[in-house]
Amino acid sequence: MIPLSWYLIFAAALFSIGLYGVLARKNIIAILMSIELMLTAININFIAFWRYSLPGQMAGQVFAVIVFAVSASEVAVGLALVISLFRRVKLIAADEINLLKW
Amino acid sequence: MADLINVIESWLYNLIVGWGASQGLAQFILQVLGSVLVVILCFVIVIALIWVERKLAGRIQDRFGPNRAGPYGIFQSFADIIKIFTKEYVTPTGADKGLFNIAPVLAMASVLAIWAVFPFAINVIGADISVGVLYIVAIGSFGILAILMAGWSSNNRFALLGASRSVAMLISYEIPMVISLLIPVLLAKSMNLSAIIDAQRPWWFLIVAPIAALFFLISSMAEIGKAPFDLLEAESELVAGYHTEYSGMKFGMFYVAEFLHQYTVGALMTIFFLGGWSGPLAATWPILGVIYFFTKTFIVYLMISWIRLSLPRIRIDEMLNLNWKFLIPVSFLNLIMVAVADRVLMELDPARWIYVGVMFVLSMALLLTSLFVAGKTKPAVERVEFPPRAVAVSPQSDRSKS
Amino acid sequence: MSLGLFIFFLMVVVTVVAAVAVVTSQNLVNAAMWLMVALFGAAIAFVLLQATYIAVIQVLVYIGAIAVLIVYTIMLTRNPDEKYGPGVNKQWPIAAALSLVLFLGLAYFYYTLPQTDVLAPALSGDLNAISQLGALLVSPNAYVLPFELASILLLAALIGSIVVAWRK
Amino acid sequence: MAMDTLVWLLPLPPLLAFFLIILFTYPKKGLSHSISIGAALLSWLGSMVVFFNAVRKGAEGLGEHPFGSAVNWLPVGKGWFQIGVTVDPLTAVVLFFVSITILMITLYSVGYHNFGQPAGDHDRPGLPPEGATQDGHRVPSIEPLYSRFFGFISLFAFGMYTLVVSDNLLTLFVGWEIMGLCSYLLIGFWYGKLSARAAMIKAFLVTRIGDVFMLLGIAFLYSATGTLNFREIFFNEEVLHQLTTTPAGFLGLSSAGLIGILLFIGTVGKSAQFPLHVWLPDAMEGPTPVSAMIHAATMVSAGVYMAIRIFPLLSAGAEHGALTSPMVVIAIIGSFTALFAATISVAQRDIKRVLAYSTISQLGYMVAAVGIGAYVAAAFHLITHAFFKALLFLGSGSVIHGMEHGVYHTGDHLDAQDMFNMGGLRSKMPVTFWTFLIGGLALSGFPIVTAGFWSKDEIFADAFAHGHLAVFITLALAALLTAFYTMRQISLTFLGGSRTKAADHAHETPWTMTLPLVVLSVFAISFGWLGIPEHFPLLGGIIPNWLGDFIAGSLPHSLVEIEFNWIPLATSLTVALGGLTLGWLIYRDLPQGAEDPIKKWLGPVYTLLENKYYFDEFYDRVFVKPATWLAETFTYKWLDRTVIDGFLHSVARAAQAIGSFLRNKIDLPIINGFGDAVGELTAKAGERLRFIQTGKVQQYMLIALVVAFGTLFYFLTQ
Repeated sequence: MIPLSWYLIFAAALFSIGLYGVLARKNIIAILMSIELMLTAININFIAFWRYSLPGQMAGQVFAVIVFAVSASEVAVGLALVISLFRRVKLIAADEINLLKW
Repeated sequence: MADLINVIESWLYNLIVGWGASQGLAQFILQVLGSVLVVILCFVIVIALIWVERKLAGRIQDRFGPNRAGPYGIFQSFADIIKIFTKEYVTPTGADKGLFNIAPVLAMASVLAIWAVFPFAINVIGADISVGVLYIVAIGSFGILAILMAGWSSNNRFALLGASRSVAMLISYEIPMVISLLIPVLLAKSMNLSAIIDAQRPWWFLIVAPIAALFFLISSMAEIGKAPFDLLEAESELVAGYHTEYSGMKFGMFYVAEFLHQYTVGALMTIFFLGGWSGPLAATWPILGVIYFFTKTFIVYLMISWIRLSLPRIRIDEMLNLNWKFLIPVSFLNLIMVAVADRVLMELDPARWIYVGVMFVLSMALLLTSLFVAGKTKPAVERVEFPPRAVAVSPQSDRSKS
Repeated sequence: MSLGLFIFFLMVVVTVVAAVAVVTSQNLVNAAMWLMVALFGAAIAFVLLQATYIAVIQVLVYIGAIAVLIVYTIMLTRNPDEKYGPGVNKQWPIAAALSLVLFLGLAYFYYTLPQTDVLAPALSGDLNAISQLGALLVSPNAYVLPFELASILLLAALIGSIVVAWRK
Repeated sequence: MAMDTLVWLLPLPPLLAFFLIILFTYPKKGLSHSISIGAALLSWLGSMVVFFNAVRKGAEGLGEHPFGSAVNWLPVGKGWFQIGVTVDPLTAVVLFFVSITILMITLYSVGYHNFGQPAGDHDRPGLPPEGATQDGHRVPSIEPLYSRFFGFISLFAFGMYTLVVSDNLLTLFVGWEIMGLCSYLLIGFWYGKLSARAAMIKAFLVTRIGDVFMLLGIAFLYSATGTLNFREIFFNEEVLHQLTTTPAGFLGLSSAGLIGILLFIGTVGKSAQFPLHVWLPDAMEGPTPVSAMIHAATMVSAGVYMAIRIFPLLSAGAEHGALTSPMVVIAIIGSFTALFAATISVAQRDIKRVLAYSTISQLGYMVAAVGIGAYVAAAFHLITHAFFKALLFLGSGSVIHGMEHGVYHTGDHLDAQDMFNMGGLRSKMPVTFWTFLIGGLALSGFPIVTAGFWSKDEIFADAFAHGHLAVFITLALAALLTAFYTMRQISLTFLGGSRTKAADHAHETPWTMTLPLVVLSVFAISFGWLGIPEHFPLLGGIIPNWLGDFIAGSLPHSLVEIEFNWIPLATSLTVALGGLTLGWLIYRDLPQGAEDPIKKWLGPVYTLLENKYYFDEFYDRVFVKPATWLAETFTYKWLDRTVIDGFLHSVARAAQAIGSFLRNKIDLPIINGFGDAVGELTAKAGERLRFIQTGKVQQYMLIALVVAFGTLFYFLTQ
């Protein structure tokens, strides 16, 4: 059947792609989406380790649930920030916002 | 003869294995077969429903309704189908093709997928998963997605407006719906649908938790976007809502999805509050269970259509106020109350009927109190009353004026 | 090649492709849609891992709430005269290289690590995941504290987002 | 068992009452006194339950296994220091009278502070109420600090209960100090009066002297034995033996002796024995219930109680008849105090001061009894005295109250406490009169009937039987004087015709004040009957000498039974009756504005007595003045101002010089220059490095990650 490492590698791939998005995308919303990808990769790791190491104990799933909460709140606040930012400066490109720059 | 469906299933299974297929493959085939059967069943139901709906609407609105095609116009739906199939597909310029084409499918699927977990009778269940309730809610959220896709992808601001409106409405009405769904889960101590149905014998949750049932009905009517909540297709304001640009079978899919969704809501009502397939002799004769299930569903369906055919559309702000200022708080209160009462009563462990009675009385008390309070509080937006305008002015009055 | 393996590979391919599309597609709404596909793939992965509850929650939270919110925000923050220019900034090659390095390193690491080359142990039949999870989440000698913290975090996020997005 | 926990609970209600009153119900006067009385009532009920259970258990059983339990309190070295409660027979009887006295006095205070009267016209907190005008004529006004008083009383009750039930010297000392504090607060309850302020400070300091020595004694005892628990020390032969054998290296005393004397000095302070007696008369500045409670019934008897408690220690190593050195000291001081205070109180005019000095002398009796080893007699007299002295004080308070009524009515300003302003109050305030008479007779040991007779008689008998003639004679003289001044007081106050108009208009006080009088008077008579010795002619054995056996049960070894003897009985009869008749003859009917008749007979001695042997002046010269001189002139003027300040000023000037040098020569040129250089350098560096701050989060993150991966790679490839 499927060994643990496959899931881990799959998660790593998702994580790296998300990382690339976070580092390279201009649009703040895109960055947020990439962050979602990374969080999901982390969840996959949690669940995979739960399933393969200690299926008797729910620790992995518990952590996954907490991660859900975190990502949900992160998205909520992030999007709210994006909206208010858009109201002020009418652009949501991460590197073009230079109100506080020299 | 008692357990018709399972008998057939086991027969088919043995047949396929006999043809030399591996057991897993046989299972797979049977599952595919079962799902296909369910889908077909749904379509058939919808075809019937459309006719019923139109007849009903006609009667309620003091018309005849379809009466040309066939006796009592029962072939009307087939005519419609033929028409829809033969229409031209129009894809607006500047539309996002992929999404535009995926959206109706998704809308359709999001409704059909719910049927996968329905227990039609005892041990006649598509997928008896342990998190059925959550599954239903999750799949339901695909519908929202489909609407959003449709509205955005068809490059049309009416569609977009309708979509954003409907998403706002659906997201906000999902909260009371889910909270009300939590109550059967809480009472049955399980998210498994068949467990929930077992927990409703002999007392339906409609009696144990009437508020939950009522709110679930209201919020799911909002979910299916029927009147009085049909703002996402308010013809007078935005042409036809999110599916303005759709034509042909794509539109048909949305249409069918809507009908089916209404029927699905009926089924959900049945499962969660009306005891599902349970009824006299249903345990021993599953076929009876199936009949009970569909009958109850159909009754609820009729009720919903009755409501939506009698009530006018309400303004969006009023609708959101109703949700955020009444349904959500009260449903939370109800959840807390039911949880506490259930725990306490479990401690006391009285006779079942006492339990049910106490629950019912408590819910009624809560409902009346909240209605009273809501009646006391004055609305946030002051509504302006226009004086009645004289449509026609009689000449006498004119003369007297001049 | 068994069914599970097939589904796994299908899921992996779909998910990775979708993820790549998320970070590369110029059109934000498409990106969001792809994001949903990717997240759905992750849900499938959870199902394969027999974490049904987590899978359903994944669908519910990400696709039902987060993705819809994102699309909604995209619609709200779309200014008409915006051209879909290059969606990436100047440092994207370095970023790509970095991510690739990370992925290769991790993959090599996992691949060579012997502990990760294990198969899933059989689940005990009486494992009632949801009730066990619920009990753990609220039992004082387990995870009640992080659970409550998460709830407080959610509340704070709710209020905070309302305050931030409030139209003065 | 239930008793043990109940004993723990005894002190709690008053404490709760204290906090409730001070924190919450302060503005509500009625509620406050209800809480206080309720607490007193609760404790009283508890004490009664304990007492009667103790009685049921019987002396021996209780002596062997007293009620109570102990808990670990603080860790000392290896073991724990335990604090706990215990109720042996002595405690039981003391509880009996303490609880009832406290209850009575709390109840009495309600009336004394004019509850229910209107607020004064211009009363100020901290001053006695001066009366209000109600529809025309003046009536007494309610105490401004009413609630405060009840709060303090409750706190005091807590201290007393703690002291009584505690099973070790430390908690006893704690209760002791709490009571000291309350006494301080309550003496100065009317802190507006200069005299009250002086009195409170005086009382506090004087008792403090005793307490310091007592603390020394406790410390010594602890270091010697490693425990402070009564039973562990006193019921433990080898500990006592070891204490008596090891010399203390001080005046050739044994440790037991030294400890005993040190602890006894605490008693001297608390029970106002001879050198430290000066505070008690001044303590009469406080409200009368306070005088009754603290300075007659409970607190001062705490000292004696402690002395009785540590009796095994005091008497340790005493052969038959012979007294140990501490006992000698105690006997001398006690008997001397008895006589000395009695003489003073003969010449007092203030009704309360008379009682104050008589208290001192009665306490002297008890102390002397302890000193001559009359354990039971001391306890017996302690109890009876508590009853009749509380009764007398409350009676005097009632009298003063009535007089104040009169003063308000007539409006002329005269001292409502001066006995020479009274007279003929018998008809005005009958209840007060009769109860006061009973108390007075009991105090002067009126034969057969009163309790005082029996207790005193027992002391005499003991003193005589053990052949301490000196003590015997002194006490007899004191008894004579006691009877005399008691009768003098009664006659001056109640008999004859009224000497002032105020006395005419005095009238009876409310029931809250008279009820305690009645109750106490009942005890003042009847309690003595519990202690009639067996061999007493006629009466002996009618009522078995229950009290004696019971109290004796709290000693490890039984006391020697003394056989009856006519001489002490005769003496006590003569002195009592003689004194009474003498007083009655002299003061029977004193005309208005008359001088004290004995003044011209005694002449200068009278002045000496009236001024209390000039003790206050003496202390003032010897201690206070030198102390002030030391502080004012020597320390402040010479040492502080001249020597130390001078030195400091010179140091300061030197420091100033050095400082200015440093600033001008080193700080400004070198250090500041360096600092500025650093600043400018930083600014320039900032100018150069500014461009790194692109403000692009993603860039920062990228760089951070690159570095992180680099390090990771480095360490992985190591």
